[in-house]
Amino acid sequence: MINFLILPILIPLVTGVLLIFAAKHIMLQRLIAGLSALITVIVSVLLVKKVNNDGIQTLNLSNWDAPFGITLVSDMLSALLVLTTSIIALACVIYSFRGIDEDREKFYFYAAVNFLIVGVNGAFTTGDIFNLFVFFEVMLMSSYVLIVIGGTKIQLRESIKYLLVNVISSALFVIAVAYLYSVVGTLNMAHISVRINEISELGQPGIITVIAVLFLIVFGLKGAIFPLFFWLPGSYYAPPAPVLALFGALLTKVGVYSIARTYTLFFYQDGGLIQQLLTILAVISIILGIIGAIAYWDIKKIVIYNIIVAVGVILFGISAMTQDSLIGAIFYLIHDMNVKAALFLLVGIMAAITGTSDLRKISGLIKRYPGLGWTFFLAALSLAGIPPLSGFVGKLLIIKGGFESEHYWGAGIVLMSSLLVLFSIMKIFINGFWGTSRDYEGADKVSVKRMMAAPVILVAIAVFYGVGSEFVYPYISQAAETLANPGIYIDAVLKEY
Amino acid sequence: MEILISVIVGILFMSATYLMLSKSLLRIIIGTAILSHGAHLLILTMGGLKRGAAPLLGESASSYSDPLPQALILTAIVIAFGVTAFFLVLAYRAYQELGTDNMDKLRGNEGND
Amino acid sequence: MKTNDVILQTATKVVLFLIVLFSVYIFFAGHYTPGGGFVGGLLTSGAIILLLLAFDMKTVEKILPVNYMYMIAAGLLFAIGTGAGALLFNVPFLTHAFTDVDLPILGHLSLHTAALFDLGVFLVVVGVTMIIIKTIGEDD
Amino acid sequence: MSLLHLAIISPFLLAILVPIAYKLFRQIHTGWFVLPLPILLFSYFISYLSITSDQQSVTKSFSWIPALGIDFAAKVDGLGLLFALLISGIGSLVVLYSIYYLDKNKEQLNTFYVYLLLFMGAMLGVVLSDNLIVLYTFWEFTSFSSFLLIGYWYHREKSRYGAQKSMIITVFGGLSMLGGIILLYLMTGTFSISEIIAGSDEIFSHSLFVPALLCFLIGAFTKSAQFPFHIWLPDAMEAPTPVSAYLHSATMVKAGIYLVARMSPVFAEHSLWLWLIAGFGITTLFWGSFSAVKQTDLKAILAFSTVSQLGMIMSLLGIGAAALHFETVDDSYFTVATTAAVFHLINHATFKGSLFMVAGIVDHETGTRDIRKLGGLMNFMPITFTLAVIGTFSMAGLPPFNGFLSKEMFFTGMVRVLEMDIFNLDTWGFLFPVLAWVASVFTFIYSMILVFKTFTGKFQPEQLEKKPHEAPIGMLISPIILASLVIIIGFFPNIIANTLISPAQAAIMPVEGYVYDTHIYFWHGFTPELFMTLGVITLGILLFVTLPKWRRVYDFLPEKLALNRFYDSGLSGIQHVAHKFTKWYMNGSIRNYLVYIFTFFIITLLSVLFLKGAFKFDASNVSAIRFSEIVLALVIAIGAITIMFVKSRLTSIILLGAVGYTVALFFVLFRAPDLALTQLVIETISVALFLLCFYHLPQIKDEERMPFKATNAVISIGVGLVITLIAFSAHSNKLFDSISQYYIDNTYEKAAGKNMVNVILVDFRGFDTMFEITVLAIAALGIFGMIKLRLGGGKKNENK
Repeated sequence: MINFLILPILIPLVTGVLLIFAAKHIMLQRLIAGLSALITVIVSVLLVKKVNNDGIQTLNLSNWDAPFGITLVSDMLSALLVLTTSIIALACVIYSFRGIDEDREKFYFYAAVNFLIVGVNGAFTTGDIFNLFVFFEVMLMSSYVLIVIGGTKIQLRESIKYLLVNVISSALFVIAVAYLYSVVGTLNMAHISVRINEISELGQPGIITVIAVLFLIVFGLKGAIFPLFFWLPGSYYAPPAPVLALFGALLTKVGVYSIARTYTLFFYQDGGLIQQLLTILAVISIILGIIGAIAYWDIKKIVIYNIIVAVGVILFGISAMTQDSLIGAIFYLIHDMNVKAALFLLVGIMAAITGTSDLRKISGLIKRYPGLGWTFFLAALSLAGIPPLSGFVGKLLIIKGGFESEHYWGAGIVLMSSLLVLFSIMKIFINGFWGTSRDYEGADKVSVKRMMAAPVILVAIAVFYGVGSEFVYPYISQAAETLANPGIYIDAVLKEY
Repeated sequence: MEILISVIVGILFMSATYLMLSKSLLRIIIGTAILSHGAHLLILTMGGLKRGAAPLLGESASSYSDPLPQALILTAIVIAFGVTAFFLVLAYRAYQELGTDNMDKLRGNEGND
Repeated sequence: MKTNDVILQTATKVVLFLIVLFSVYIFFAGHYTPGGGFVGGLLTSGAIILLLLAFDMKTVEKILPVNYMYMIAAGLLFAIGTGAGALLFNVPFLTHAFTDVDLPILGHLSLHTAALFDLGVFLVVVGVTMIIIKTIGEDD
Repeated sequence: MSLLHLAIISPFLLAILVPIAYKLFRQIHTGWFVLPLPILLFSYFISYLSITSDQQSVTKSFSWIPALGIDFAAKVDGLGLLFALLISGIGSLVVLYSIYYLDKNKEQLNTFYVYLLLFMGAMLGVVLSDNLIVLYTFWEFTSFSSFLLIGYWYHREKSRYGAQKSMIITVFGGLSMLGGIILLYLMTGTFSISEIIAGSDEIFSHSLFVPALLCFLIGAFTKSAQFPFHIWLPDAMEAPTPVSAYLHSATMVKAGIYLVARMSPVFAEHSLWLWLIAGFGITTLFWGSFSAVKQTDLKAILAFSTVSQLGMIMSLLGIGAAALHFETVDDSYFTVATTAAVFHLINHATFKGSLFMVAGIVDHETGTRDIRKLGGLMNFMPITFTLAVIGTFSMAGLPPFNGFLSKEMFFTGMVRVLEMDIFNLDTWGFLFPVLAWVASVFTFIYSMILVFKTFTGKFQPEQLEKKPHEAPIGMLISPIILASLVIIIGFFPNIIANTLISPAQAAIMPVEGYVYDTHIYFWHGFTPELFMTLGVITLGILLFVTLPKWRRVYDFLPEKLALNRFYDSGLSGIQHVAHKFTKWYMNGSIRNYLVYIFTFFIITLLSVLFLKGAFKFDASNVSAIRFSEIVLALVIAIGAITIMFVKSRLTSIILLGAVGYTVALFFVLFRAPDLALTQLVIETISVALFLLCFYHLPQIKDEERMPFKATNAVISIGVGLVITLIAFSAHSNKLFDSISQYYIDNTYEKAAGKNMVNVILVDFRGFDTMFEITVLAIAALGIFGMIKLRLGGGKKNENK
């Protein structure tokens, strides 16, 4: 079936529409949302297998040959990210059955989640730069809905900021596409690469570099790199836990993915300037992220700032541009999506039990909730990249790549960032789970066991992902190979070109 | 012509930026609207202006103006409309709930200490 | 926004009729001349808004008992369905088909699945515009 | 997967079963389920002695992540086996001891034994891995299992503090070691220790060699609590005493020693290696023993004693490494230091293990560990007293105990430093024997304090929580076994000389074809070492007796060790500064954020534009301007500029509409009828929406101060300028024809339409359109939800 790769976009899309019809029936909504998320996961697994067996999958929509129509491209990177997204979506949907209030469920919560997944999967899959913009908008509009739904004061206030920043970044995206179109006259990403390659024999023209930087700003705003990340901590603080998990795990990563894609496909012949810029920004992001992470006594904030650290680490891997560092970056990207989702859900449970996210008001949780405590402990170690859990191999390869490309300082900072990440996250464990146990009002109403299902699945994946790196490695290295050799991607898209 | 429009686009962006930096929510939203106007004009300019007839077949023209940017703009306009509408309602609700439209008073410091 | 201006109401009905007619024309002409689902949809909703201005919300709801949220969903389903039809024939998603037919009375007609797709667009645009106007209107 | 692998992971497997056993058999102390494992492991490892005694090794490999060169290669050689025996042997004794020490009704035994088993498995993994990544994995495991053990009584503030501290410092070292591992990999292309050692000659002059060396040393020093990283160890005493006995006599802290020994063949050729190790070791030795004297808590004395003893072993390894540096392994001149290191490692495990257990017994039976409250316990606990005497005398280096023998050899090693001529050691080398001697005096003193302040002197029952009595026999078995070892080794050191020590030495300093033969003599004649020992004893006794008189020396030092204070204030300071800093720039003001973002936008784009010479202005390719267009341009420009200064909301909205309609007119002029139509309708609806939503909003107030306005103006002009300049350049750089010709050619033929724009929208790029209406639909959902759902409880603000 040639349309197979569109299914991870199409299934959530149809589900989202159906959920509009089912808005008033919560149980029906849960059933549809859960089932469809499960099916999407299965389909994504099959897609990864298909890409593994048959090579890069492409689909020329409306049957117009590339580069004239819109082409969807599932290479291994995209397929893996789609799979990860689908898994996280499933986890968040399951969590939401207990973790979100019924009022929100009635007001199209699940529909918005599904549309968000449409946008994210679409952004990972599309091979057309303007279509990427459209999927960004799908994703963003859904995120606007998710961040504001419920209409509490903090949500409304932070939504304004979130919206404003993203409206600006969207406008910049449009003009970046406009500039690019002016110079190369095409929108298909493989075709853009071919054309830039044609004119870059004597070095990449300056205007391409300028456009590259503009794209970096656009995607950097989404991916929350320094100095474009200011909006993130506040905005992510506002929505409820499952939404936060989706945002923290997926949204910034779409920005990171886009940087990885465009910088390896179009802008790789620049002779170092952009790479250097990227490296510097990545390292500063790590540092500022860490400073933020250790600064706060709020469990949500701590994890939120860790998003910025992770983005920096991944980008550092991408900017080092060695084979190892690219493999490491992809390893780490997928790891981080998974483990961030788990952490946000766990932090959500903590907040649900205690009614606060202020760490100074929480203590001794492990006595009553040992399962929660140990799941958190494992997730925390994963986040810090402690072997054999999931973060390790990625970090190892990124650092190795960093040393190889002689970015000693940067690689050293990535290395030592683990320590402070660990410190920041273990602060939650030491103070929140250890210590004298307290009684919390309303803690009995929280069905912790049922809420635990989703994070436990994610943490189990993290463990497998780390211990079973050998199984994962061939896929990841295949994904990195496409990044390292744009020719593979181009040949797959423009077969007869 | 392209040069003139480029300058106009620059002015639109300037105005939009200025408005978005102000404190009043209304001005900010107006700024975003102007921003999208600027972006749309820019796409058209980048496609090249006036190189032939309108992209409608049957007018027996020898050349047509570039239809692709026009299609992109149409998509962008509609999306911008959706976003602007959303933003407006958000502002309206925020004003209802928070009692101010001054961004300076909408800083917030949850979990910030 | 209640008003009893008979002249306005009568005029509205006439204008409404014209606008709807025009928007339907625009919608169908889209493939050949300027227009299409967007503009058609926007014009139609413009007409309904005009109706709203002339009469009150309740009257309009009586004339057009539509759940606009469902309308949006239906529009989306239309658009997706047009595309997904291709899945049955194992051709790329959204592949359109068209054929020319000569019908006894209507004469030469071009049947185009793109028109169905555009109908989806039309429905969504009307639905969305109406939802926005209505929810804000009701909140006042 | 071999039996050896199974042995290494067996503690982990058992750890899974422990909670089950705990649940099922609450009446039986969980320790009994655990005890058989270390005993079994010990006997299993004993069987390897026959191989290692011949100074051979066995390697069993098991693929883990072969793609990255990470194999779980388990290697048993003299060094690894020595440690494995210590881990399983002392492990058995500790488990036995803990069964009597920890009350099954009061303690969370399931977690305790899970942690302990995790730790045991991790340690076995560290010492038996031949792959550096696997070693690192287990290394971090030891850090975290000891973190959990130290924090076992997690409701205590001090336990949490100690756990966090040990975690931070040891993980820091672990990460540093990881850096070293990666550097080594870059030089050699392998993670296998054996292969790295085999190829170590070639990397000696590599520029990454020294950084790798330093990274490894930081790893080893933090783990082995070397100065100045030793500060975590005393706080780690918050763990239950069996844990301390285990972690700080034979295992955790010795991992650093192990690492240094293991990596010696790689790095020892470089003089920096031996100099740093010996230097830090001797400093630690001195500082630890000096600090131990002023402690009043039994376990604190033991903690500092451990620090000091580790320093001693470390410094010996450093000096022993000189044999590799000078390639004089075969003449035993410097290798005696290595022999002493290995020997003392074993001895330390025996006497320190028993002393920790003794301290535990005292604590358990009297309720305190404060030597100011203790005294005269000899009569109540004679067996414990005897054990304490054996342990402390051995530690003080008194004959006939094993500590005496290794201390003598230690002095020998130190004296021989004088012969080295690297790093000015010919001049400053005398410091080594001097410091060693002084430190030994302090060691003697605190050893005496330990035993005599506790067991002799005045008995103060009113200070004690419990009425003291001899410990139950179960609790005494383990220390008795250890103390017996102290004596046996003291009398018959050569039992272990060629079974344990030589094989370990062969692993630390492998030389092709050379077989080590160690023989330990009780009597060396009247050597300088002997006189040093006599001096230690004489001065030691003198100082011990006069202790109250000179104790004030310590008052001149700050109450809390400066280093500790540095750690505490550093940690809180970092957090404080981080908080201040983050709060400063993350101040919630969206305007500030936008200023940062736009500034970055302007600066980077402008600089890249000019750095790369990308700016281009080419007016040849442009279309002509008509008068009507100039008018429209003026309208739009004036509209856009005026709107910046308008205060009335209505005027603003009208001006916005004017701009929008003018854009629509532009679309007409530029042959874009579809766009014009859409823009017109949308602009109308938008303006209506603006009016509808902002009917209630207040007038725009002009409350912005002048500097603000100036910044805003500069930034806005900058943004506009950048956009325009890039537009010029992009337009002047049209390098390819657009793909649009395809649409013009094929719209009718293949898509059966005439309006190209519409055909693109519904057909060529119909996919875009599909999701664009999806965006609209989502917006509608959101708007609907925003208006209808109000969880914030806010009511409509009617009066404003």
